[in-house]
Amino acid sequence: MTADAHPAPYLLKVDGITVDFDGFKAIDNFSMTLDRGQLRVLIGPNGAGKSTLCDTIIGRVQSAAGRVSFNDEDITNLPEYEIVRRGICRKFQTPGVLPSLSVRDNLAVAAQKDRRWWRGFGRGVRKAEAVRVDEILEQVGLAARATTLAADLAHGEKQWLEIGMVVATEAELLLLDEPTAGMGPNETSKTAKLIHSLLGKHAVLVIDHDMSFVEELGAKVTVMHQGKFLKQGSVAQVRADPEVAAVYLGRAKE
Amino acid sequence: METLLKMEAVTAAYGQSQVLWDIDLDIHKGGAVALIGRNGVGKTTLLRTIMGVQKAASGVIRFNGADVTAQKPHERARGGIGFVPQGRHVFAHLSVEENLTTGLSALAGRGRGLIGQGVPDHIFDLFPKLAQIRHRKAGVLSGGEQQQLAIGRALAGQPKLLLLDEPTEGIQPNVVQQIEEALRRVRTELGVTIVIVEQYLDFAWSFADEYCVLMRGRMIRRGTTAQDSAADVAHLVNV
Amino acid sequence: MTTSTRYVLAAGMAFGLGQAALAQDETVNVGVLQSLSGTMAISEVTVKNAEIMAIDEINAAGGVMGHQIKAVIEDGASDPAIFAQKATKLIQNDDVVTVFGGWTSASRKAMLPVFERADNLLWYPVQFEGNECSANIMYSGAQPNQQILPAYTWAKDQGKESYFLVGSDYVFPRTANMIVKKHIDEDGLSLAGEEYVPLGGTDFSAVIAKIRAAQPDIIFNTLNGDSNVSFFKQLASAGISIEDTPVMSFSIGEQEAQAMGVSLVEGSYAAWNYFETLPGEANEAFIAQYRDAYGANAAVTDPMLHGYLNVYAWKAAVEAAGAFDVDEVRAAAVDLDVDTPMGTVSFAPNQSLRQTAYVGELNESGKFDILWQSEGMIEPQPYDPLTFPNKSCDLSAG
Amino acid sequence: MTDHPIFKHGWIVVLAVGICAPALLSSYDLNLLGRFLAMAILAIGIVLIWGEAGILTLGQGVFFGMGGYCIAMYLKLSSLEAGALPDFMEWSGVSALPWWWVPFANPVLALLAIIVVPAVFSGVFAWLVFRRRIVGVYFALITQAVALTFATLLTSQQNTTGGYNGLTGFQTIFGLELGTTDGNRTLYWVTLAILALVFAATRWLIGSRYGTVLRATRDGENRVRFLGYNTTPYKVVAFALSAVFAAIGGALFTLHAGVVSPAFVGVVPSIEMIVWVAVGGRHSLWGAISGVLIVNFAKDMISSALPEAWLYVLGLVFILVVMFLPNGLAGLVDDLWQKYRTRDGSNDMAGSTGALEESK
Amino acid sequence: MLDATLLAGQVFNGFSVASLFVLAALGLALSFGLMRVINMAHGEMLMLGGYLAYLTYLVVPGPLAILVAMPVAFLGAALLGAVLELTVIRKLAARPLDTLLATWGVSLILQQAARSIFGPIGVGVTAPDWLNTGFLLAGVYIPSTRLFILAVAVVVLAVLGLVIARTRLGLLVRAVNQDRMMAAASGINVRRVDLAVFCLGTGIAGLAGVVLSLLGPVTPSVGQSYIVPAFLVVVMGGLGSMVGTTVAAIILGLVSAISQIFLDVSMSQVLMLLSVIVFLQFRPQGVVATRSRALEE
Repeated sequence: MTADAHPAPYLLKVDGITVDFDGFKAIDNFSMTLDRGQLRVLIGPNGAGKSTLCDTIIGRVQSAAGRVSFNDEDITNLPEYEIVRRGICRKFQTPGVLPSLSVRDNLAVAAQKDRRWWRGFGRGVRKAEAVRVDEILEQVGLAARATTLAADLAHGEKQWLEIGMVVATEAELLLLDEPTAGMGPNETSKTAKLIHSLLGKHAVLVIDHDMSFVEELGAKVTVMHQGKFLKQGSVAQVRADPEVAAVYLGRAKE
Repeated sequence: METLLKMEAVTAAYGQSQVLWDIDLDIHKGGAVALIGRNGVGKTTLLRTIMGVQKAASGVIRFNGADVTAQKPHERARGGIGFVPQGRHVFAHLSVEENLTTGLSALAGRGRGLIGQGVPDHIFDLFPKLAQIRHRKAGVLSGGEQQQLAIGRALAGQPKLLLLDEPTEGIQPNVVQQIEEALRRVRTELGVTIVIVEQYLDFAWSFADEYCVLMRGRMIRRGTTAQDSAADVAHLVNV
Repeated sequence: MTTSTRYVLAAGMAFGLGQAALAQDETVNVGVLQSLSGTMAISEVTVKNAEIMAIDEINAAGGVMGHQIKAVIEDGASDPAIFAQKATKLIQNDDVVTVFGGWTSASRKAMLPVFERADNLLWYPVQFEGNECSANIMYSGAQPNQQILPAYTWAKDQGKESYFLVGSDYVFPRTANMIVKKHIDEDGLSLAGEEYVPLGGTDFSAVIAKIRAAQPDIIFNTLNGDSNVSFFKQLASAGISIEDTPVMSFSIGEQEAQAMGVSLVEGSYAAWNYFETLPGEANEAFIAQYRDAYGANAAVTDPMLHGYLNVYAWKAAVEAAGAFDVDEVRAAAVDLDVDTPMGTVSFAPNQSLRQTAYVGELNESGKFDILWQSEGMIEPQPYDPLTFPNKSCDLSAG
Repeated sequence: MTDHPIFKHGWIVVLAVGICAPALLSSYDLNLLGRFLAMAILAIGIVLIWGEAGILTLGQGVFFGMGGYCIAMYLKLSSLEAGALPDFMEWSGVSALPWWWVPFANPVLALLAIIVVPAVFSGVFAWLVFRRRIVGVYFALITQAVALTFATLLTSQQNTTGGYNGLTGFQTIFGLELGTTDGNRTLYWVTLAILALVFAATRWLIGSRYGTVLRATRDGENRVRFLGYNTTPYKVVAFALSAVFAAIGGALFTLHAGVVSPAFVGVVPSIEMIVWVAVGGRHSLWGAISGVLIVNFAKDMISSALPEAWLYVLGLVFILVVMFLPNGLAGLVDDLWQKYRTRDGSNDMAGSTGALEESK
Repeated sequence: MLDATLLAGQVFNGFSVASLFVLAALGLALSFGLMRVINMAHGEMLMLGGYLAYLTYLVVPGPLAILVAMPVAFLGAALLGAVLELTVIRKLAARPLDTLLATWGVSLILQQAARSIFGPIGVGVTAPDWLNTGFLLAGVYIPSTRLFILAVAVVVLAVLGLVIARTRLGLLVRAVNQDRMMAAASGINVRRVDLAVFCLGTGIAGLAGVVLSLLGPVTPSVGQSYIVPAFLVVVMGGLGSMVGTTVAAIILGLVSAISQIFLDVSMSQVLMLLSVIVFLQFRPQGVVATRSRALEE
């Protein structure tokens, strides 16, 4: 299927990406696609290249070969803020909140539609954005903490705040890198619900290790191993796959 | 049995987010303990806390009878803890031999005289490959070679306790065999006590005599590999 | 502490200062304003010492018209804005009748409006580039026609035909050299080169390369301060000897020569209006007294002497006028003979000092052997007629 | 930001005392205070760029000087008869007014230049450096080199800048006689008013969305980039604004001091400007103003009485403040206030100021 | 006016100036690479070296005094460096910008202390006669002092290179430079390595002070005249790299010397700054980059 013939069939198309760190191939000719509004979970053992893949999509890491297109537009190696403005936003593994800003301001910065500097010379937040921030505060359960400085949040709260920030950008594609790290079972389950509520409007790519969480998400799973594509399918299919079990529990057979 | 490492109610945190909760751990001399659990449950942090590169927020760590909680990493290394971290952390711009030589620093205080004598032969004996490539820069080595180097470097300091964080991660299977074999010799021939973080349960079971399962920063299960089977804990680790 | 209390505090302190500084019955305040800190402190502290010494002498001898003089000493901190600030303070808060001080042209220029506005009088002790005359300043330092031009004339008479000008990059060297260049041109001699190095500059490699290439008969050196050491050292190490290529310096006095190490500059020339080696009892007495107070090795230099004579000139003018009033003092000062260690001098109507020019050669003991002196006193000319034909200084009109 | 009641409502008192100061102070001390308030305008710019944006600049003297020269060039020309040249140009053999002096004959253009010249210069410079993502220590060192170079350049171009002497000998500005008691008083009020204006504007800016993004950039520039912001123009604008504030301060200072010269521009004065703000508190506008007043009044008193001691005091105070009071006196006041309030049992929801340090 | 001799002479002078830049900047670059801190009092280490040379000359006069002065200055400056590292820099290690500011305070105090002890006037150190000569090489006069300084810089670079490449200390320095955490976990006392490198760096600055005294006076502010170009060399050189520092010093030395054929010294300073800014447009990471200096720092 070529992009030329049809209106963009995929939201995201990763095509043969290779990332080389001084001779070590963190990602090796990896391809995948993602539809609009779809949820996808990316799993794989440590060092499989999952985070690096996100880095490459978002423009933090330069790819040596291959091509990333988004909405049928080539975004390979654009500056990161340009990629974000086209509608991709990412939550990092360690929470990337802005410590000396309040929770509300963190979200407001993310929610601001017009990110050009001269549009910032106003005091209040635009009404639509303020409404959006309030919605998200409710959604991520931080309404009561709105005036707290982000630095003073608990770990799980920071995770939610960052998910909230990513959502607030209204990006079409959200990349969530380990959104439940450091959360308890209840929080994890809430996070799964939160992610479900985002679907349709956003496509979401989740990286996580917590299989109960992945199960709860109930989405298609892509398995990576040593920078390569390994398997793709439902949670049950992946679970049943001997090759996947092997990379997790034992040796991949020669 | 004599206790080599004892952790009492150790907690650790990155900034304000706690990652380890109330860890109690006893490791007897000569033992081998496998830490297992899914990614992100705190195994790596636990090793880092033992090494001292991550500060314990509370609790006490005793090593070889002494309270080392307040000690800096290099003091713990000199006390006899060797560390093979996740991602190997070889000094990429140093040659293999130089990497191994840095490991000798841990001998300061215990055997300063040995520092000048260069890399001990038994390391090349364990990892013959390293002898062949001793003048190459570590940065250009394959993952397996780097891993052998990282282990060799830790052993150069003649540790009493060796901490290994996923030593077989991302390494070709044939090299994995060599590394496993070498680690067994480290245990048996050198008498080094080992704490290993390991994803692969079959290796964990064949290598360690005890296992600990971590989940969300807490130790949820402990036992001996002789009594419990790997299948009993697979659901705690598996996809 | 809140900002508001601080305002009140500051106000209170300032008020207190003003009160305390009011003159008492018999005492008359004069200001002494030199840089006691910063880059210029090296030079200016010695001038301050000489000025204070003169004031102390005068007080010991009964003061001025029966009044004891109190010197209010302020630090100009080598910063023109602070000079202006402190001059204002001296005049407004300390009610000084006159001020002795300044060294750099920058400090004088910054103080000038303050003195003009308050109609007070500044006694300025250092040789400078001219191009200025204010009714509120008495210029006792040499004008260009009293130092640099006589030196040029002397060199010309010695048969020097090509001149290399080296200076620090600021007003005095640039203006002085501009005047010299005009005269070189007028006399049909040749300019071998002209180079400037930033104040405090230490790298002369390029300058010296150009000197080597140009092979001048003489170097006119208007470098300031420490740059001189670097210049002479690098000159020597570049194999350019002072015997072959003489150097005439305009800012190296006895103090500088001693500090630089005499061997480095021995045999080089300097032009001044005063040398420690000038004959005369008054000079010997002055030197003896200064060394008594500031150490046996203390150097005595031209600006110091001008600082010292300024105080005596002021005293003489006050006594001649019979008043401390500025207008009367400056009127009385003109054409009034004052006996000083450098002989009897007087101020011309343009308020600059008539004085003799000397060329000296530095000997191995760090003193200058006087080679030449001008025929009598030279009338000061703030504007060199050749260079600035349309300019003149006429204070009677203002 | 300092948030306790003294600062919340105390500004009315402070402003009132400020307005009445001419009645309380001698003409000389008023002039001194006026100079310091002009410096405080610069200090507010440093709070913006250093405190808020986290960018240390060691070159504010450059812009302080630019403002000073802009106004001084106008004053110089306006004190001359039409067609005449400033004296130093005549001695330097300049026969016609250089082109870049010409606009400064016009008072409106000269006032405009105080803002435009530093804004353009700082903007271009900052853009060149920030776009290559050069930050932190590197940026600080480059700005220091700019300060040195600009001072050297001003000194060396004597024929058009007045060189080491700078520009002086000003008479009147807009009919206001400079240096007189009346002139001083008016000038003082103008300075106070502009300071209040700049203060209010900066307050507003810090509270605006722009200010929020700027602080966000300090906290985590990467995070902000990955939220879709191009952070470079934000930083460039902050730097340019701080430069403009410095220039306004410099212009007013020049009017108070009656002189502008390269002595304001170089490396040492530029770092001293940072000292004021470090002592007062880099994150607090009130702190910065207090810092300027405290350090400079202390300098005025100590350096006259004990010129030798001043540099020891300055050096030591700076070391101690940086090591033990990174948020300056304002931070200390804040901490004490927090402690007092917690002991008082009232709420502690306002959050800690410690977070600011943690973000480093 | 551009003749070949003058150009050749200026190229030599460029290397001579570069050798001073190298000596002044090496210490800065070394500790910057290792600890990410800039010591603003580094110039005062030069000053100390100069004064120690002066004092050495007083105690042991004679033609070889300079050879005695060099180790004395090295050790003296290294000792002062140790005190500075232990009292101020170590405590501020995590805040590089604040370290920069605090060390500026130290610089002020040291300058004033020099003024109090030695007086505000510079002291002169007379070069021994064997250095006060020179020779002609292809029409270019080569002064021995400049050749000597060049030689000192080359020797310092060579020795430092050997120390870093061959000695155990050098090995530890390289290890710490690459991976602090792992170095510590291998038993290396990283703080002591920091200290050693800092002292080595200040010691080299002390040496620089001795050779500077051959060219100019030793004054309380002598360090200030070299420190800003040294900072530019560090910025241009890239993170703490010896090679980068040397290359940057040579580039800036040549820019300075050759431009002075056409420009005066002040304008050549302007040109030096501009060339650094232009250079950074093309290589923001510096001459030699081991790590990116953008964002992540």
